[in-house]
Amino acid sequence: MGIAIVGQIVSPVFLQTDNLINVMQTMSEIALLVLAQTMILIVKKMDLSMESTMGLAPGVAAWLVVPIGAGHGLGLLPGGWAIPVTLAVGVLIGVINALLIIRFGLNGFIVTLGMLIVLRGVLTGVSGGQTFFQLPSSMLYLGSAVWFGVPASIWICLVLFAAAIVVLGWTNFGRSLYAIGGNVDAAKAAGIRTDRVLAIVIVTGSLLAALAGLLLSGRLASVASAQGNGYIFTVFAAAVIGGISLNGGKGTMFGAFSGILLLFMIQNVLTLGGVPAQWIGALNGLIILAALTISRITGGKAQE
Amino acid sequence: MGIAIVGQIVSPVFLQTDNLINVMQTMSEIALLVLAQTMILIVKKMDLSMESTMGLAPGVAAWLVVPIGAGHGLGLLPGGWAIPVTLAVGVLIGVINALLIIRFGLNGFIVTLGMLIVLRGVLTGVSGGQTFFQLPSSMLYLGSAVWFGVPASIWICLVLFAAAIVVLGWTNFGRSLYAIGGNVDAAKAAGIRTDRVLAIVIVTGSLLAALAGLLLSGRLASVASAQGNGYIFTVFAAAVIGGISLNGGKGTMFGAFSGILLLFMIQNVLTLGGVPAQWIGALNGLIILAALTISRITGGKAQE
Amino acid sequence: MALDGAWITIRPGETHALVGRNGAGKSTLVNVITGLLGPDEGTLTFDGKPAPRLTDRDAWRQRVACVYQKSTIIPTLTVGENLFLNRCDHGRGRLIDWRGTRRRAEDLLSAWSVEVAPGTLAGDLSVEQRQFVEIARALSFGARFIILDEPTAQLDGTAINRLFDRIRDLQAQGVTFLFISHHLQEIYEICDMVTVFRDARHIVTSPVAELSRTELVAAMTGETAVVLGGERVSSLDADATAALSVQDLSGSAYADITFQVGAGEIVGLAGAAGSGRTEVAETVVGLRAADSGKVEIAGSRPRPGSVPAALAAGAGFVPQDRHHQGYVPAMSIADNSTLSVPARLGRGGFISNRRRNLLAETSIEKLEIKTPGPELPVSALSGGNQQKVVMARALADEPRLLVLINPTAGVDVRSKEFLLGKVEETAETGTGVLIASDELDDLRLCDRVLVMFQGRVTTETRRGWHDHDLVAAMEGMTLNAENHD
Amino acid sequence: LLSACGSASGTGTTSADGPLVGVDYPRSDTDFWNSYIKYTPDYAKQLGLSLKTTNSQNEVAKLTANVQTFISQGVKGVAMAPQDTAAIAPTLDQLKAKKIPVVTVDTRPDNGDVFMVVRADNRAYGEKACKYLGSKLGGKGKVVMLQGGLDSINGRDRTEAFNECMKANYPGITVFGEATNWDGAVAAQKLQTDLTANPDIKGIYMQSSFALAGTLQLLKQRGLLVPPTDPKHVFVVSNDGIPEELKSIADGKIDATVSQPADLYAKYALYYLKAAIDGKTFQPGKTDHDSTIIQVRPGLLEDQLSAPLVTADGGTYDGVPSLKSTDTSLWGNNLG
Ligand SMILES: Nc1ncnc2c1ncn2[C@@H]1O[C@H](COP(=O)(O)OP(=O)(O)OP(=O)(O)O)[C@@H](O)[C@H]1O
Ligand SMILES: Nc1ncnc2c1ncn2[C@@H]1O[C@H](COP(=O)(O)OP(=O)(O)OP(=O)(O)O)[C@@H](O)[C@H]1O
Ligand SMILES: [Mg+2]
Ligand SMILES: [Mg+2]
Repeated sequence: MGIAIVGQIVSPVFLQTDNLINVMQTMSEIALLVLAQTMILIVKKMDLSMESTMGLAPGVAAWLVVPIGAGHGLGLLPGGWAIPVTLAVGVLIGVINALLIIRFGLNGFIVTLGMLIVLRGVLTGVSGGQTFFQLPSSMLYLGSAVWFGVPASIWICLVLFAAAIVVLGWTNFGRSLYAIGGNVDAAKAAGIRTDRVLAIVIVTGSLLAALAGLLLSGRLASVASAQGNGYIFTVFAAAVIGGISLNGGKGTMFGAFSGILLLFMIQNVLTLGGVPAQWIGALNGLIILAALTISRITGGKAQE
Repeated sequence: MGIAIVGQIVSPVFLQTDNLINVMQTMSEIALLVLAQTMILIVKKMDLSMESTMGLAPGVAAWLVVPIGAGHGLGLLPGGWAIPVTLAVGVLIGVINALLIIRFGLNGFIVTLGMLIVLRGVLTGVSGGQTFFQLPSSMLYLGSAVWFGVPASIWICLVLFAAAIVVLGWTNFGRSLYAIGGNVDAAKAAGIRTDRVLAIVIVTGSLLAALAGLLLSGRLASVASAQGNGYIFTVFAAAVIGGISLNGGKGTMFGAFSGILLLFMIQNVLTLGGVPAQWIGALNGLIILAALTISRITGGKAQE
Repeated sequence: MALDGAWITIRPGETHALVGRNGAGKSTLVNVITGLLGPDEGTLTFDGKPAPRLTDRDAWRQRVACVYQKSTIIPTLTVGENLFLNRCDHGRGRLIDWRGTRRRAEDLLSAWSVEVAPGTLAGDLSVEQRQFVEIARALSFGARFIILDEPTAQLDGTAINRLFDRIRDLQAQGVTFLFISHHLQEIYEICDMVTVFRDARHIVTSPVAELSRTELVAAMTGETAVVLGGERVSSLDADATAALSVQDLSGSAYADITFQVGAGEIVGLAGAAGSGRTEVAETVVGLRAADSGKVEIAGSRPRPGSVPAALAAGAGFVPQDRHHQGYVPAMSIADNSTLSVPARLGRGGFISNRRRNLLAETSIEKLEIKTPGPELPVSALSGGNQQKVVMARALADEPRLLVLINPTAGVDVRSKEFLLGKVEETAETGTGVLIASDELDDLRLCDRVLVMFQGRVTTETRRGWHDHDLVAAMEGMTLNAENHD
Repeated sequence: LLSACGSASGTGTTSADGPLVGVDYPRSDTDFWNSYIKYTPDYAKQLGLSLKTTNSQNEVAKLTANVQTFISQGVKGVAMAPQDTAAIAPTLDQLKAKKIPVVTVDTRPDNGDVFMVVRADNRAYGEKACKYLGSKLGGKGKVVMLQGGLDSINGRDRTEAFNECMKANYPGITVFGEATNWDGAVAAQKLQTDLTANPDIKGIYMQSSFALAGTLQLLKQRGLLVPPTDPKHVFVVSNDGIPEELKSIADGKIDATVSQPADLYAKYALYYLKAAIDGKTFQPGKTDHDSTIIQVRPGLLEDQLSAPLVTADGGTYDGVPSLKSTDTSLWGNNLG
């Protein structure tokens, strides 16, 4: 990849294992969002609320678990409950989204836009806008542990992507996502339980977002009330650069992973290259736009 | 409308002309974005970059016009150029979007997501992240003038909405927007110059966003480098609450206007009611979600 | 529900035709029989046993295979995967064995002599290939009862013959068919029994041989049929400017096309799928631009590749596929039928709703569109009526030249007769008509038929041709009445 | 809304042969921090330090990544301004393990050790604003406080201190607190609503200069932008001390501001880093630059730089001394 060469020219630090691990660790949480969003895009839905789920799920856990006095937690549950609560909140959000989208037939973009605002608001509400800290050690573990010399969050991210590649490419369930995204009526006629698959995908997506939130909270040892805000733009940019179609039925997990890796490497190179802070945003955006245009030109077909 | 009654109960101030004018004035800029987005949604496109256009267009004007020494302008042009430059930047952005979407056949969501990031970055770049003050009086006029006892921006907003209602409802051009959004191939076969109409709509949308930015800069007598950030969520929420379909071909300007008015009245009531700040976000979001669900139930058909 | 006390009995081994006008409930019945829809009332039995539960798709598919009217191909997946969707081979560890699946797909495709690689994206297939993939897939389940819902609507002559050969093979093996088509001659060709539906009710079931074509049409429409194809006196006005003059037109799908359509003349442009007839017609109305050559409509040369210019020059146009290019579903009949004539609705780009509705009401009356009023969205109409709206738009500006592509595709007999009758009426007013179609019924009323094969006009014939000669010409054989045995 | 990919950090290097230090800028979208960014390289040169800089765009996740980059680049000390004071602890632990000294600027980490905290007392900002408004209004009337974001510790300190001081010293004054998320448009909207509901509002406290222009514009629209001698005058106190505020004070448009020492932040962040690298230590007590070092908790010293109140006349208000807006010691009057 060209980026490696450019990176090496910009700074010899770029290709050091240390730096690459740094890039991977920084991107691991958002990569999980990309994974989740990719699944959801393949079935021709979208979930904008993910970025809020990523903040709210660990936020609620912290709120219930962090003892009174230390910040503004309620201290209602022992520390060991933090992870189950985080994941349960993720599932709950997914179930609400799935209900509104599948059962009530509401447009996914609209539902999850509404949810994005609500969930963000709820986190501000329970946290009073403040950051939760003194999290229980169970919440910190995954985000901060190091396994075989590499941060646990990198392992988790890689294992989940590998699993997703296998599931999407080599199982009936995975293929059914593509079928649903390509033509939902045809999928139904082929005996795929489309509603059930859609629900599983949406709920799993929220669950992954909650997990991503857990990792981030663990890494930062806190839950900020703005955790995750603005991530959704990056998630979509990565997915699209990775070749995922917004019209469903197309794209691979490997592509999605490459997309997010590319984005974070570019940011890393810009940082190492000492680009003035105020121009980094514009450069980053230009690179995204260029990547899109190039993938259009090489991809050939007009996107609709 | 129920909101009027609720508002009156919460605070007797709510229905005072003064307060209603306030609401209208604060919403006037974002209402122009809603107008523009509605047109674009009717032709089945979307423009996420609007929120950045709203900041960048007056930002570039201020950058070129504000004299050196007073802040960080370049002072290259006399003050009278500010408005033409603002509008020209808006048109330019629209032309770029239109080229990428129509000529190169790129997906509108993706293009404008990329542009959103680029334009935001460019504004941070030219402004160095700082706020432009000491704007020339021409830039201040529209946002701060009062005509017949009512702020000019309200008049502008109302006149533009009235014009849009007439154009969409009673002209051939307006009808062609619905035809294109409903079935672009059929529109083409019926002799509508679809590409031209699409380009006009996209460029006009950006122009309106630039105008909205001008009004906001005039009202606040400054251009913050974050001007417009996050507005796109509100714009979409308003359009959707107002009954605009994301699938094109459906919706009225009157509905769009009602949508944004409703959102701002709710915010006004929440402020007047002294709702604790940390819960305003959640409440606002819940109301949006409820409005969406209700419009779905009363609207009948499943949205896709 | 779209069915009302409907019933049908199909005996093992027979080929049963189901006919009825658009919206009669045929496809709905198919959905019920294949387990996609549950009946509100009534029962369904296979071999005397009650139907499986709706959720048990596999059980359904062992009993009945179906080619649905709407495509059930998934364009983003490969052909191979489409064939074995949700039933791929599993290899080790319950993972899909792609190589095995691919081999089976190859076998299946070659058995059907569909010449596509299993790795091709289904979205890249031609209409015919796609249709055959659907049929091959439906039959590959090994069910002894097969439903074909309008399988021939999108196929040309050769393809239909291949399909029928295959059906006859299976008939010989005792497979039962339920066959739906608007082409009545096909019913007589391969079916034993026929059932007629009208307004969601069962009307009659009878052996095909005992029901004449006229009786069949009468049963479908509930009224005595008008006989179509009676002698027509040509309304060609040789003195007036030709409605259309095409000279040396060459483009990507055709070359050296030269012909004229006189005022009041009806000219057919026949040809199999891929012969270039559709492309020529689309070039005439400006949907495409030719590489070279010229098109003159009623004496003026519109800018190539511009629909508005062609319309302004006096063209009216019914596009190939009404769902795709014909109408805007969410818009009203009034808007759809006046979409291409804004100038007649008011001045300065404004539209007067009164004038629009007046114009639309005239069309509704003239074309007998069944609707409560002009404000109804077109999506709420049945297929035949939707096609009439498209026709109304083509006629709205009193065109000098009417270009029709497959004007009666998927339209029931009655509407077909009606629409073609309107075409004749229009020609009598001095309008030149160009009909690009492979449907013999459409071509029968033409004064002349030009046959295209592989992008060139190979044959020209006057009225009075024999069906088989024209079909042969469309398949590339020269039409020569003298030498025919 | 900051887009995670739309923002990152930049590394600049100032060439010098002195020890290499890393400075992470918290954000580049406020005038105050932009001034800080401008001062930093100058003082690095003065102190003979080589400099690597990054920008974390107000996002703590980015800050931790930037610190990793610093470590890879082998810096000998790190200065940062974590806007989220809780989330930085793991990063501090890591730096401590690598024996890299840290100076935090503007904010004090909730836990974890740093060599020195360089900050002004945000509670004092709120108090000074309160005293000024209290004395000007004569202890009665209505005041709007345009707060920053709920999630900012500095904002919270200012809010709490202002509220407590009002309650304790001027019980006759009613305070309407409005959260604005540091957004000028939101601030204008809320202020407008409050002014409509309570036309007799006599004072405004803005917790940052972000709301300055919009507030003035609004007052002008309502005919309230009049000299202090006019009974309709609304007293406006701002915060930050950017040039625009000083100019507005001189023009009589606003009445006061609290000047945050952007220059001193840059100067002393680097000063303490150099000291740490040189092995110096500090004790609580008065310093040589008109400030006090206090011990917040064991292992955490804080140098509380002075942040003067700035007024048109430089008078003293309820015991709070002030500087004239034209005073050349103010950083806002010294910008290139
Ligand atoms: N999902 C549906 N809900 C309600 N009504 C429907 C639905 N689908 C079809 N219909 C109605 O059922 C009727 C029968 O439709 P169906 O598709 O079975 O007709 P058909 O006989 O197959 O017509 P064609 O010959 O055009 O295929 C139509 O008039 C239509 O209005
Ligand atoms: N989901 C649906 N809900 C309600 N009505 C439907 C639905 N789908 C189709 N219809 C109705 O079906 C009718 C047309 O659909 P249908 O597919 O049966 O047409 P058709 O006559 O079969 O046309 P074609 O010959 O082109 O297939 C219209 O009256 C339409 O309102
Ligand atoms: Mg049908
Ligand atoms: Mg049918």
